Amino acid sequence: MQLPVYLDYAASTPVDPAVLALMTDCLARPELAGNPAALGHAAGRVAQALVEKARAQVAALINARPDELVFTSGATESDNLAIIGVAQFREARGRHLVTALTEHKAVIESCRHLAARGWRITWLRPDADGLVAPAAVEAALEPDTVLVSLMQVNNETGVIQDIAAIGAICRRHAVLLHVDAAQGAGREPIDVRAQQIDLLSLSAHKLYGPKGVGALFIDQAHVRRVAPLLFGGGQERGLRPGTLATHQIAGMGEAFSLAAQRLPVEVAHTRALRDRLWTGLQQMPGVLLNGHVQQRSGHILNVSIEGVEGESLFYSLGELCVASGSACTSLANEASPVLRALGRSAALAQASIRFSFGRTTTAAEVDFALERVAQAVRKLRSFSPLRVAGG
Amino acid sequence: MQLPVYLDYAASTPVDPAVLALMTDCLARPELAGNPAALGHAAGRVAQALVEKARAQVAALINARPDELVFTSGATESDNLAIIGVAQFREARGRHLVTALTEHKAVIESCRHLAARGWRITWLRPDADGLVAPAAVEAALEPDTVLVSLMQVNNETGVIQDIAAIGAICRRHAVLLHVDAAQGAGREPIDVRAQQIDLLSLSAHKLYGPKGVGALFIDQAHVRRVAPLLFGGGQERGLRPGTLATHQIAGMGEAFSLAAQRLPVEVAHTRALRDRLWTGLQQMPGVLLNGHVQQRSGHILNVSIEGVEGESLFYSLGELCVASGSACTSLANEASPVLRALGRSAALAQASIRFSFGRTTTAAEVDFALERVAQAVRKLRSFSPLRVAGG
Amino acid sequence: MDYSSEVARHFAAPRHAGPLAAGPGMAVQGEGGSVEQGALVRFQLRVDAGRVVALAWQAWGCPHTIAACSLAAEMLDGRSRAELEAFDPLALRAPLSVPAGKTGRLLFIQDALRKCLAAWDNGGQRTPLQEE
Amino acid sequence: MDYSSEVARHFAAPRHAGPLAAGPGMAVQGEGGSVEQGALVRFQLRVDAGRVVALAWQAWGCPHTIAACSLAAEMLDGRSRAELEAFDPLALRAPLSVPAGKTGRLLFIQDALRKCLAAWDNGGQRTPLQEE
Ligand SMILES: Cc1ncc(COP(=O)(O)O)c(C=O)c1O
Ligand SMILES: Cc1ncc(COP(=O)(O)O)c(C=O)c1O
Repeated sequence: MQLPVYLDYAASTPVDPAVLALMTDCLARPELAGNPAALGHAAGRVAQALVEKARAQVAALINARPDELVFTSGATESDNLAIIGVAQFREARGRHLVTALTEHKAVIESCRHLAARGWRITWLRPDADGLVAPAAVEAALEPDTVLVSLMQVNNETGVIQDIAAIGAICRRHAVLLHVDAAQGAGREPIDVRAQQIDLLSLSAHKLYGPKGVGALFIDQAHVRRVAPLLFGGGQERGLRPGTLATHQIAGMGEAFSLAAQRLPVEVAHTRALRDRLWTGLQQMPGVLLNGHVQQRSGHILNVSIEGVEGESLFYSLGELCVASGSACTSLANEASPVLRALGRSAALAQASIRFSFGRTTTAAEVDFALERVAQAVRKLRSFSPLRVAGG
Repeated sequence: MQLPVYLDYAASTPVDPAVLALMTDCLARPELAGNPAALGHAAGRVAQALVEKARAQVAALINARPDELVFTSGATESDNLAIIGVAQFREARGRHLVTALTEHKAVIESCRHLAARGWRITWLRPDADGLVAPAAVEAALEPDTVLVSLMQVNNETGVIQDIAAIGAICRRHAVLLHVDAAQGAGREPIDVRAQQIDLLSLSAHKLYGPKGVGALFIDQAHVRRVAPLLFGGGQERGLRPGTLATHQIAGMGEAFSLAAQRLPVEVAHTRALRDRLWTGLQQMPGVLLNGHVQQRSGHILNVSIEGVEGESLFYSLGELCVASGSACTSLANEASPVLRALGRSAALAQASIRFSFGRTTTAAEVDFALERVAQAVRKLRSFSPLRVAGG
Repeated sequence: MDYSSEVARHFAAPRHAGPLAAGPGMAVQGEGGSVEQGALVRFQLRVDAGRVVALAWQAWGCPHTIAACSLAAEMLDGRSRAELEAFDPLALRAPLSVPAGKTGRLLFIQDALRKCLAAWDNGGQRTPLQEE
Repeated sequence: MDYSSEVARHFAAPRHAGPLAAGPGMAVQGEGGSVEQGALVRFQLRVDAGRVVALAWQAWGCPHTIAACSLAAEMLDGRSRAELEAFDPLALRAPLSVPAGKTGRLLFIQDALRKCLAAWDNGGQRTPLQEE
């Protein structure tokens, strides 16, 4: 087992060897040096064919048409393009959006940007399990609502929203639905048709593809009704200019194609690991599960630990690459707002650990993590002035 | 000699083998799978160190400080961030910008976007050689001008603007200067201090680095005075959120470091090839140089050919990867606006060829191109109803 | 821009291209289009005893225009006046897969041929055409 | 967040950590900070003949807080009442490289020690402290 043990697949995944081989090939072949927009010559056409193949591969995973996908630099940009682009295009129709407090920062901050420019945002608070009730979405709609943005799988807790129910409500009210599926795509089934999704954000590096490339699905009915955020050479039908990064896009396509093939195996694999870890952690007193016990993705397990302080807990786990809700360890300045929105105290939000699993995670790694966490908690509690029920 | 002969280095360059090796290494090492923002754990810190090394390498080429660089998805995004970001931040101070008709589309379209929102744009027309007179820039400044955006090296003609003179004028009038150096950096010397540049756009794939990554230099005095275009997790000091693409950024850093070392050799190499081709082409009648005869970069040669039609000319050159001013061969819908701005007729703008050279171009390839062009022109003129003086 | 293999074939080896060589019979010529319109074509015919006995074209235009001139010339060589008059350049669309946006250029060929016909009817010129 | 090697050393093997064991002398205790304030520390001293004969601490806090408790305990073991009173927890800053934003947490140690001193002066409790 290689140390540190990487259990941060929700932050980023290693590139799949098949993806790497394809990317290296793209980068190494001089005949692929062409700009995919230079259709006048051979090098440009070869590059463009690779891009179009990838577009079809990505589309297939979510049951979209290839021409409904716009390549971007990642899910952050996709979220921004979906939310700000739709809001700006539909400005005259209405300036109200609905989202949730537990969305990713790319969604939250895009909405805040619009709020500063006069849009009204309804921030839904999920229940203590992290679920947003479809009825709450419906109740939040107003005559001038133009967009609902809710994620498929939450990046901190793994909670899965009932997108199909929310999609049906939005369609009924003629309000567009944007879904951030950066965490969910390829890890949980998603189908833009069946779930009636109008816009959907994707990122390659959460799915064994390269960092720095993503895509936005826009339903064909709306693809010309999104205002671009960047302006230039007209690539991606003017929605996203800039030289297309052939190797990145080809890598994303390959990664998504593999993910589609492996989905059932992947789900079973990560769920087994997650349940193994959760069973083990429950042997300790004062370990609380963050997020709904059933309705969550197999690749994430998020727990809060009573009686220990977050930064020290995280510091004790130096042999594990995990994410923490603690302030000092990431770019954020406060305890996880997602866990706070679920009703956790600041102390418990900080004393949280997000374990996330992937294709190459083994049971031995999970057992090692379990042992290290138990050790750390035992030690920190041995001199903690706080009492833990059952401890 | 491999066919087709690639003479489109201004559109994109093949990735340098050393850059490729580093990128492959980044992608293949699972310990680098970490998200560079996940500073709490080892994988994140290793990734972050690679990013910071690259930042210093890129900064060194333009004589900037590493903390003055923001990584982006390419020069298109850098141009947008510079122009729209500065305009939005300084909105209260003034809504007037100065640029030129011969800028890259990323600059033109960013300015048009602002124009549609009420900003005034002065579009400078260069002289017939493609040069924008510094005095014309000074004359265009108004009390509420907030930004001048002019490129270093033109992507179609290779013409080099007198950035130092323009920089001095802007500094004297306290107007910010943005320079699109996507074509120039690493091909012609550039120094943000000596030339008094406030913002500068860079792209990796024009300099033997990967497509899909670029940077924006923002002088330390202004780095907090640019409004971001994308919103999210606060990366790049909030100016450009989204997971940093470690392998892309590391590749860009390596490419820029190599470019700095090789600059003098590169300049000599491309100039020699360019002059060889130009000397050869001049043996034919009716071949016109586009752009200033002296003040231009070694890597581009742009000519218009009398008496032949652009699309047929370009179609005849199937064994060459070159760029053309012709309508049907690229994403553009009209004859090159850059050549039109230099006063070329539509027909001559279309019957133009941009040859661009790079590190791996050989004299044999240039001779092959020359022969193919001469052949094509001879043939097309043999049944052209138009007469060519001296033909 | 995609070019059909027929376009490629004619472009590679255009038939009857270039100025019309001197020879017997009456020479007529006509032009259509202009540089401003994106294509300029000129047809030159040598006619004798009510038939086209030789013909040639010159063109400044895109590969489709050049291929269309070449194919038209091939089709019209040796034809009677009536056949020339009945010739519809739009018939070149299908064999060459001319895209919709470019069908206007076929009409330039028609214009040039009509002018040839008019010159034919007017007696043309009996001296050889000046070599270009 | 960077941690100095001194912090790492104390965190790995904290001295005098945990509840104070039963023993001779007078036991006193004091607390500083709170969970809401980001750290809670408790010091327990056993004093005899004007000296600290044993001491222990408990803490809920960041690695700097824990290392500071450990280092403070090490420094105060066996000291006189006057030395305890003169002890300045800000002196822990330099050896542990405590970042500026966290110096407030050292004051929690001061608060806890002051409460110990007050209890010492008030006669403390003669029975052993209840084991936690
Ligand atoms: C749910 C969610 N949305 C958006 C993002 C942003 O993705 P990217 O890093 O590709 O910009 C992430 C990951 O960071 C995520 O987990
Ligand atoms: C001068 C100039 N600016 C900007 C760009 C856009 O660069 P990128 O493809 O990295 O977005 C290019 C190249 O296409 C360019 O030549």
